[in-house]
Amino acid sequence: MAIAREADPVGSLSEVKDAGLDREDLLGIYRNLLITRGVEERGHILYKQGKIPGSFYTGRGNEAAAVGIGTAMGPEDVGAPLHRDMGVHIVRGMEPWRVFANYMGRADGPTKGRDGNVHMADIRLGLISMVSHLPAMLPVAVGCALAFRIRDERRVALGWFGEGASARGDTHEAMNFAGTRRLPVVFICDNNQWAYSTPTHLEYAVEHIADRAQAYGFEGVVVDGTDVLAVYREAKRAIEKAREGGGPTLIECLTLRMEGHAVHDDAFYVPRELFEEWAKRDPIERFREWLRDNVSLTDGEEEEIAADVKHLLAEAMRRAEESPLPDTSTLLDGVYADPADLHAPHH
Amino acid sequence: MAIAREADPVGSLSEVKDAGLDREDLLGIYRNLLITRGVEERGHILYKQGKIPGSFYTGRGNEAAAVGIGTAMGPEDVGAPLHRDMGVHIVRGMEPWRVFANYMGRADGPTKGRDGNVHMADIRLGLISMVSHLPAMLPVAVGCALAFRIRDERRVALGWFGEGASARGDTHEAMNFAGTRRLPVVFICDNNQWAYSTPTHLEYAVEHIADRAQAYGFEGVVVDGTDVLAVYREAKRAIEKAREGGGPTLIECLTLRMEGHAVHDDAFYVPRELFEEWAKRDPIERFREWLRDNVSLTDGEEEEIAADVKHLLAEAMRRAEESPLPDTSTLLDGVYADPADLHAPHH
Amino acid sequence: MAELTYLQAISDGLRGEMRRDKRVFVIGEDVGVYGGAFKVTLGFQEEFGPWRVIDAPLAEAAIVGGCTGAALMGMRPVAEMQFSDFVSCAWDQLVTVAAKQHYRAGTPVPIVVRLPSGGGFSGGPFHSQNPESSFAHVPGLKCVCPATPADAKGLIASAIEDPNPVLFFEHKHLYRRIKGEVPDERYTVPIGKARLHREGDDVSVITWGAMVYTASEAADQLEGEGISVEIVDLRSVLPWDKPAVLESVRKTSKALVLHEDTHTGGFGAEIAATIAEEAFEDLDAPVRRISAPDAPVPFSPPLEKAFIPQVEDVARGLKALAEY
Amino acid sequence: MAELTYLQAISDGLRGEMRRDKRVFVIGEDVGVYGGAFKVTLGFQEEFGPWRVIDAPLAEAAIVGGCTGAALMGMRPVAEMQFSDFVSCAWDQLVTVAAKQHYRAGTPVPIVVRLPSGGGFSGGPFHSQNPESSFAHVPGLKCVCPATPADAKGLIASAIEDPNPVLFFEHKHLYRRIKGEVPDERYTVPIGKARLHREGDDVSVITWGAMVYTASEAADQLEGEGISVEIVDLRSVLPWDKPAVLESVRKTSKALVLHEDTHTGGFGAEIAATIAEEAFEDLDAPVRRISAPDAPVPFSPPLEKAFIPQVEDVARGLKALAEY
Ligand SMILES: Cc1ncc(C[n+]2csc(CCOP(=O)(O)OP(=O)(O)O)c2C)c(N)n1
Ligand SMILES: Cc1ncc(C[n+]2csc(CCOP(=O)(O)OP(=O)(O)O)c2C)c(N)n1
Ligand SMILES: [Mg+2]
Ligand SMILES: [Mg+2]
Repeated sequence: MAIAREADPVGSLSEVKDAGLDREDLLGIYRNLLITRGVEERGHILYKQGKIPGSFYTGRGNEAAAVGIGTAMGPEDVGAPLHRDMGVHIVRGMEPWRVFANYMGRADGPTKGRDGNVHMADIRLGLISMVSHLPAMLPVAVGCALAFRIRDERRVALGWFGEGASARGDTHEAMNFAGTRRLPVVFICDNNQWAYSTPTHLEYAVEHIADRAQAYGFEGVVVDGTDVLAVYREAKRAIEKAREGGGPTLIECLTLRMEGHAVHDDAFYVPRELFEEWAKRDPIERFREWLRDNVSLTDGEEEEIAADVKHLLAEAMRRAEESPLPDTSTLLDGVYADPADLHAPHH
Repeated sequence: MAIAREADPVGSLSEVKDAGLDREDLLGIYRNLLITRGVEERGHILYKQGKIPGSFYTGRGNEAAAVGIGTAMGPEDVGAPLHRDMGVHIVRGMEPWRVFANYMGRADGPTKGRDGNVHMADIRLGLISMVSHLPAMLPVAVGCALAFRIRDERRVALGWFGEGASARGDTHEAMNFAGTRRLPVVFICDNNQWAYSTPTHLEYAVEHIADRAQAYGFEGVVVDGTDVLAVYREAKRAIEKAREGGGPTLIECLTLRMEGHAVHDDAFYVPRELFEEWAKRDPIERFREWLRDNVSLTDGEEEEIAADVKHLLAEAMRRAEESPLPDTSTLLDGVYADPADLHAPHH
Repeated sequence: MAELTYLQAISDGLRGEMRRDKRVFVIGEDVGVYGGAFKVTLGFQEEFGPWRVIDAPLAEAAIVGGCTGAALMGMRPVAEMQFSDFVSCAWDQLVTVAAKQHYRAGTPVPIVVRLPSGGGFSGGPFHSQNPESSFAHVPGLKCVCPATPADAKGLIASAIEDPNPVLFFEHKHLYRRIKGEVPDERYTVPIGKARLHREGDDVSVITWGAMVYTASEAADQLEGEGISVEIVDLRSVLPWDKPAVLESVRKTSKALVLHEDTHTGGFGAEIAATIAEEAFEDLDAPVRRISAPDAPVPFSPPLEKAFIPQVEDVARGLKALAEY
Repeated sequence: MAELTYLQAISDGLRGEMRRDKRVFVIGEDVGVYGGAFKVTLGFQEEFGPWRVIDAPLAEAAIVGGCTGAALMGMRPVAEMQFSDFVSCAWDQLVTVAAKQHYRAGTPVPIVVRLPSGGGFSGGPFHSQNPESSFAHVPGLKCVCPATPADAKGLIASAIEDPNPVLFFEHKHLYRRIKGEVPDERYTVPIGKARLHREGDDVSVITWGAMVYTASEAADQLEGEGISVEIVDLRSVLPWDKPAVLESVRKTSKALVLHEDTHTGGFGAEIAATIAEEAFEDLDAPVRRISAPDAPVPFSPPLEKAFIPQVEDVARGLKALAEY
């Protein structure tokens, strides 16, 4: 028995306008989708070139979910996105060259080479760096919301988790605490149907993860994660509800992880037909068509955006490769914070 | 919105017979209720006499829930009861003198003085000793069920938790894992409305804890924990369902913790009227009346059982006090198990 | 100056910080209406309201993770574990998130976790532990273990001020047993600086927490026998005051490291290994360790007494060292 | 005898135990269809079916707690953590339940938790740790850290046979890099007995896991300079083979304790403190420790290299000791 509300797709332009987006915003979203995918595609190339040490993860298939939610966040809101959520960093203003620098372990990446992959964020952009341990950032996101509630600020915190990580205790403790205190937090489940090689029925036995929201006293919503506008609309609703004191919402974005868990994984355990089926619903292609049908995106505009993104990313790769590897003299810097660090630029 | 089924009270004798209890069984239940309360009342006296070191907890108000469930367990079933569940130990055959010996830290208690209170159990009776950390025994109970499932045995595991402990991650991980694998386990929530001084609305934001069962793909039931026969019937149903491969059930037994969290706590934070109201529903008195009304319990029988229990407990206290304190030469025995310990008498 | 119990000193110190700095709030199980299992926050909720004295659900990971998030948003959270033993349920949040966040992301996590710890009153295996050794191995954390009321008050202020996650171990056995003069005004005691509890010439004892008093009694006994014992109260184990320890040992040339936690891999090993390495040429005897044996903390009084280091054990150890 | 990689040896050993004893089952994230993140259980599910090779939910407490329950019911569970780092999420189940159950209740908990650990390939702060020191402080647990394929196979059998909770640390950097002769038949290697990896006269190195090879290379270098190094591979840190260590140190009179984990409160401290105490009169130099500095494990290659002890670091340390 499903309990969560299943969100409708976004249809007309007028609906979008109601949600607060004008044509320029829509093109901005499109651009961010392209940057998001572009960053990860180029990361993949860098990886194959041996320029990225360690492992490498992408969020292919999840770009619309990430960008849609990032776009719905207010400037003062904060969030802790995960390894499939590059789009959130991009929307919030993380410059792609810094992402590449982080991938490559360079001194100018946000972690200065201390951590890799998307285990990074810039707090000045309102984002908190994820740890690997899933979903340890959910209680942290709830704690941000608690701070807002204590100070009576009209800010909202967002916490992400995968459907696999939904099985862990931190998910429960975070949602339960947020529910009892009706804290201004929105939980986003990136449900991409696989947790590494593990299918959903071995991670949970309910129809939708979002059905669990009722167990915590708030609303759950299931949304098609390839529909950037539907994701945006639902996130906006949930965020504004939280801002107004309406408490948490759990939004489940349904997608398919379009690649292996990480580059080394060929995802042999995912039926090929599933990939083919979801490839037809590619979130970027889908939105491009929507833009053509609904706001008359022109060939010229399309090309211009594509060229612009291409240039941005080429520049970014160049700049990142110019960044040096960290000097070993920095090895022990910042294991402990100094009092002065408390006054570092912050969100 | 409540989702769990709310169980009806047990009415007539015929209903009870359907559930598999004859008159003798019913008197046995009554006797076990008296022993359960008697053990804890006498424990309280021993504590006041300074004979019990440390702290001291009782399950006053929860006797029917504990005895009802213990009675529904099959001989080969196992469980991990908690600090309010003395009745389960009693039903399964733990001799009261051993409980007193454990309270007093004597050498002949089940833990040989290593642990106190009800942090004890006898594995030969199918019970697993609880740890303090709540509800760390739930994953363990699920693991017992997993063993039964792997070996295709028709046995069921039971795991207890309080409504306060429902907020912890272990509750979630245990139920979720059990749900995905439809393991033969029954979860029992002793909902006594307070977690130390914390009221339910600060522990969870759903109407009933049992409502959460649906989030794990199984059934939840709320039952009046002062109605020993209703508890028994629901537990029996759930246990037999699990035995037949029907997967887990979550049973929530509603009671009121009729004393402080532990002896040092006067429970000033619980409204007096609540105590008065629930005192009227005292589980033992309630069952005594039921027995008089439905199976013609006579004054003579009542007196005989009471006298018998009184004698049993007096003997038990005497025997426990005869047990020596542990010899310090045993301090380090059994930190590690020897291979031979694997062959110790087991359930 | 007033004479306060160790517990009152913590309570006063914490209340003072909350009055002084609106960013400070406390959160934990039963800290509000009930005032905490040990009543350290008694009356706090009346004074500061339910959003600065927060009765949390029974969920240690949510409590500690919640503090981390609030700290990242500029608050100064102080969490209470009901007993230090239960911090095991928040191990991951402390070790994985709080401890490593500043190194990785440059974002300080100024949280304090208060941990009523230690045995001596038949608390049994789950209400008597001293988990500081486990955390003292985790870079990024600080671990504070005051022994006196004055240090307790000054260190709670320092812990709250500190830009890092600080675990504040308060020994339950000292709560109401130990009294001492405590300045009325606000002050801080630096984290990482030891206190010379007693001056002496023949043997140094390095210890912290309740064992400071055990060592003191043993030293009193030995004084009669003409053995002069110096006691260094570390006050914090991460960081620990290596210079002060080495200075004392170089003076006495003999060292006993004493702690209530179990032996193998206890933090005493770190101190003993360091002394043995860095004061090698100054030692006239091997560095001895006295600690609890490798077992859970037993409940029954005779077992617990045999488990926790006693005055006689320490006196015997000191004597053997003095005679070495 | 066949030449196997370290990984194959673990895999073969585990498969052999499963064939031999129906009570043995494996559980973990992606251990079934995928064969485990490192493919240790590749092909196991085909052979033993989905109820003896269990793909668990992403829930370490449920995995470890589940193993405890199954063990209490007579099974012999072997859990896999996907990376040893994630065992932090099962800390409470191991330390609170599994470790203390036999002492308190007399019920053995024969579980094995496999922990792919260690760094050296830019795994970053959460895929490179060596958590054995944290667990080696917990009475009731055993911690095994094989360095060779033959030991890996023999110790996995011993771990499964053992009536106690055993943490089996497998160093990822050895998985495919290290090969060695492994007997075809079943055998066990006793837990708690060290292995003399190399005989020598001038300095003893006490180490385990991947550092055995680092020490070996350093010893090779020093051989040319006329310094003879003895290497003791502990093979398990809880219990650890104190007699073997003391014997070696009494022979060489100089000791270097080496581990990949961070310094302060690392298990090297226990070993160094013990040597310094019990072999005091035999030492001709202070016991040195070489270990990672107190920081999270950094991701970027130059930082990681500076972090993990390298052959040159060890060679330098040995030389200084030899010349002391
Ligand atoms: C606590 C913990 N255990 C194990 C892992 C290893 N791990 C990394 S990603 C992953 C699968 C995560 O699945 P899901 O939550 O669905 O997120 P997805 O990767 O599919 O986006 C696992 C098991 C981890 N990161 N954290
Ligand atoms: C993990 C953990 N944290 C804190 C405690 C301390 N503690 C003991 S009982 C209790 C309240 C438990 O409430 P509930 O689960 O409702 O059980 P009840 O005692 O009411 O039966 C608390 C907080 C504990 N035992 N375990
Ligand atoms: Mg997934
Ligand atoms: Mg309760």
